[in-house]
Amino acid sequence: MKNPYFPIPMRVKRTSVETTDQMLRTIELSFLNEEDKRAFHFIPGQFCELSVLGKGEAPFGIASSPTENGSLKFTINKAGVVTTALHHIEEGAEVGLRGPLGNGYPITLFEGKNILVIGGGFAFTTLRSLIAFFLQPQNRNKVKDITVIYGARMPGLLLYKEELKEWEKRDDIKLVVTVDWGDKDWNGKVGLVPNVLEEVAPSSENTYAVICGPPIMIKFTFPKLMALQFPNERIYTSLEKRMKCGIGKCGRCNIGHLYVCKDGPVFSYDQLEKLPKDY
Amino acid sequence: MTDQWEPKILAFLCNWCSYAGADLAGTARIQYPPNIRVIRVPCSGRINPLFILKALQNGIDGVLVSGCHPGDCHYISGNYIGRRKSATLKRFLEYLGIEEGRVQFSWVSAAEGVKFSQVVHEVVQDIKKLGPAKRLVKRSLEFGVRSSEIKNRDSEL
Amino acid sequence: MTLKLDKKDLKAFLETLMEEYDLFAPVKLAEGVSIYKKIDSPDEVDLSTENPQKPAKEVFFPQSETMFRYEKAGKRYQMTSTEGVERERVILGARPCDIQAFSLMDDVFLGKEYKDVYYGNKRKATTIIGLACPHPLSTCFCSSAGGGPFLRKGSDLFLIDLGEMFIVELLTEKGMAFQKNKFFREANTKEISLAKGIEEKASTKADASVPIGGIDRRSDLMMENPFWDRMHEKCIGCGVCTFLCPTCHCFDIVDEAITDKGQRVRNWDSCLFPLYSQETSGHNPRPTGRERTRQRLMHKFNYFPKNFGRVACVGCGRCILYCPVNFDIRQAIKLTSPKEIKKVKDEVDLTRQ
Amino acid sequence: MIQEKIREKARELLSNKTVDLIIGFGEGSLPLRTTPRFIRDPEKVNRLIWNSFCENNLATYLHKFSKLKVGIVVKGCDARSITALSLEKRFKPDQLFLMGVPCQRMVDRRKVGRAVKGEILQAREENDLIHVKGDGFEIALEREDFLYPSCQACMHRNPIHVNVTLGDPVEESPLIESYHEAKRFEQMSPEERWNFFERETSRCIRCYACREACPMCYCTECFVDSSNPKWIEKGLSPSDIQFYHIVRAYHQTGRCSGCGACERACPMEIRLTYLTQKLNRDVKELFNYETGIEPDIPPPLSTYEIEDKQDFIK
Repeated sequence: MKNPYFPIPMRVKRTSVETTDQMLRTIELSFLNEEDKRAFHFIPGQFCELSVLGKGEAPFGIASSPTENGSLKFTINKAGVVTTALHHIEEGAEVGLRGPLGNGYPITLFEGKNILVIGGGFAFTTLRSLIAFFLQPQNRNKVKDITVIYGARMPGLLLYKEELKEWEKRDDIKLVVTVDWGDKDWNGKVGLVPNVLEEVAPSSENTYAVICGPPIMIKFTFPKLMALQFPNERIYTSLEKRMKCGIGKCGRCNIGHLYVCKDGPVFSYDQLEKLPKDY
Repeated sequence: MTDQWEPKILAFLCNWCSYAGADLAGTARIQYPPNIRVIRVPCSGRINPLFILKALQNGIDGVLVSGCHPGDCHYISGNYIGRRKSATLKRFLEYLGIEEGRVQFSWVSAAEGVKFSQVVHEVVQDIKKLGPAKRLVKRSLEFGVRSSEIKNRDSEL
Repeated sequence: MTLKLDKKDLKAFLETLMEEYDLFAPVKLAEGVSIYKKIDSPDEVDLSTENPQKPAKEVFFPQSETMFRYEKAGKRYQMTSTEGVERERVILGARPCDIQAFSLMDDVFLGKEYKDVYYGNKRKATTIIGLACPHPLSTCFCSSAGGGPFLRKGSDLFLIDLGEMFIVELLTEKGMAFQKNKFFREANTKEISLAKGIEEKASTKADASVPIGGIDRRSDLMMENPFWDRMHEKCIGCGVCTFLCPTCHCFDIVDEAITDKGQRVRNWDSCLFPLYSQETSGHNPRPTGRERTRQRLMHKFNYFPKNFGRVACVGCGRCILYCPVNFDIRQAIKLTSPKEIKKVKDEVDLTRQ
Repeated sequence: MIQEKIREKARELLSNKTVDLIIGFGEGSLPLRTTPRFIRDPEKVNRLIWNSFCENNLATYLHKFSKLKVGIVVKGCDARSITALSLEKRFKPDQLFLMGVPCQRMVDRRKVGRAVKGEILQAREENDLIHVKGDGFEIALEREDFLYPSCQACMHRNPIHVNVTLGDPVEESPLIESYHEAKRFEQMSPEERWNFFERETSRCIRCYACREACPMCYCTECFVDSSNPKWIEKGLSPSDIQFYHIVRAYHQTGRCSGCGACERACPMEIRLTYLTQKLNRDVKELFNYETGIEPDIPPPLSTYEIEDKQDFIK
């Protein structure tokens, strides 16, 4: 029997601060064992449990795309004990990893369809994985139009700024970046995500929407999607809950009879409608 | 074994009096045993009983809390408040069975380098008599091993 | 196969057992308080006590269990898993309710996708010697929960106390391995019929009237019911019912470390503790006792049946006996009848401000 | 009869909207037990009862209903807890209506259970007798032989600082010496005391029933739950368990009314009141303070006297 609680060793290859408030840091991990690397297959939307031994373990969505071979990226918000330790970790240090866990985005369902990606704040991590996956040349024709609406409170709080610039230059993706409050150097859009969505008004025809962000954004964006006539079963979101084991045993992340770690974290609104509002 | 054993003692010294007193002992070259490790705190009233318990749990052999003399507190009444906590905590720990003398208290002013040295001498002597701390001490990492398999939890210590 | 074991031979039997196995059995810790514990000397074993406070699940799923140890060596960590079980084990004297609970725990820990090795290894290495329950208490409702005081399912061997001796039934292959045990002798028909009589009497005593059947469907519509506004009121949010429940299996994983050495440990956790679902951001999806009580009961009677086809309650009655405020799970179950729910709802509506 | 008076008062308070909620005792589901009852409807006050099994300290529920105006049935000890909580500014003025009941001392259900062979299926209280009935036995026990030790030593059975007293005052006549347990333990050697503490706490399952049953344990984050700093681990290491019990008790210094709710709540029957009793005794001796008696004197550890004893300080 394989021990699902036993982490594999990873090396911290690179770490970089993402945002001006220093609260978000991306760490890039490489496999220390070749066999672990070969056995590791994931799809966008899945997550891993990262261990800093002595501090504990916490779940993080994988921010890199499966197409970016060789290493994994995680963007970490400094909040508690483990995340603080991950913020202070040095390049070259060893961390533990368990995963990939969870279901991930329904990539096969998206094939042949348009996708609309709506992200807010630091919830953009697994969305970045999804976008990067489909922007990969061999995957690009799997889906039709890719529309991305990404918002943050301030320009400094946007993730993956360099990458956003590159995406902006491409013509096979429509990227709308918005901030709640601009600054003197900001010449992009200013406005809340739900309003920008209304403005952009992508067609819901043959389109799947993937939305990820703070609860307040989701709350106000959802009615706009309804207005654009997205049916519930074509809206997907990724949920967060306190997790420990990541494999549906320890109990705490359930919503009704489903476990966010094992049956999620990605759920369609259709599914969520039928579940208790226990999140 | 006991010949070589030297107690480790943690001293919480208030910034304004006892720490300065210890400093004075140092600059005046008044000798005292090297068994104490000092943690400087703003005031003896700042001592949370959790600090003392945590030190004992981590295997410290004795704790000394030292602050300003009554009436000298930099914060007017911090040492008075601390005194009440100390009195009740000391009695309570002894009642539980922690040996008398493991946790000690003193007033040492910034001018009392000699007294500081004396206090440390006395505390070290007392604790040497008591021997290494056993009660409440957490054994390094063999703890909590499959609770149901621990043969006799009492004999752990 | 029906054998017997004289009680005067019990000690010697246990001694031989302990040569081959790690033995776990009820041990009295204080007047009226006992737990299942690893036995060092046969004298510790106390089969005369009531069902121990702490259920036998602890043999497979200890309250606090090291998962692996680690030590820092240069830049790398040396990690050693503690999943292995060194010796075969025997649980002696587990009651049918606790044994029934093992099969529910199997559903969770040995499920399809992920297998919990810590639980699984111990489970596999264990022979279960069940003990019949001749005097079910008034709080016992195993017969309502698909079990019974003499339920043999799950036991490898099964003991029935006849006073001077135990009737020993060998039920499985693991049990048959004891066939040639020198302390077991053939039971005569008189003894067998005596045991039968005790069984019949006991079976009538365990409460079979608690309406558990169909509760998963009944409770389907209860999520947002004001029922919970009332249900949680008296619950003080301690962990007694969940820790002493033979089917509750939630746990927390933490690291314990001193400088460069440490271990990852899992400890029992309870859905009734606020911290259980509290997220780092401060957001708690189950912010009050209302949601937490609901989680406890719905997990047992709705979510678990949805996932595994049966309720996660074996009717041992521990949560009723030991609750500091007399929260009675039987009453909660009875209140799930549509008529009762309506009554509660009306009452809540009437007094809601 | 007290029970009638409680119901009457509860009906009145709910009818004239003095309170939104009445917290009292109701019929338990087991013999020798009652259960906390929450009444909002004046028509339902008949669910309230009063007998010698009303062992819970209902004050612990006040934190749960902090937004409501609450009428609460209190014994002497419960009332003292509430006074202590008021000193800590837990309630708004006039938020509470205390229905004090002079206490006849509560009966230790476990002790009764152990006095008979077999399970008690029915119990009934009549004057000074408790009639218990089970499979094959039926006997009457003297109530006075089965009281909780904390009740035997109680000096404040008449609730004070209450809005109304229901029933006649009782004579404050402890059956045993105050602080009897603390005094007994003080006579032992440190080894004996430590061994006792170690043995008792070794049974702890860390369910925190002692904490939750206590009205004074209302910290938003208990030190046990703090992850940063992490004071103790949550496993079963004896040292961690001892640490927990020391701090849980010590945090009650000058705040404990000695009601014994912690000990009653413990499913593993760990002796806990001998700890708080010592703290109460010390607070009385050192600072001449008793919890919940004076509504205006601050708790002893939040204040000081210049003349406080300091012979223990070098």
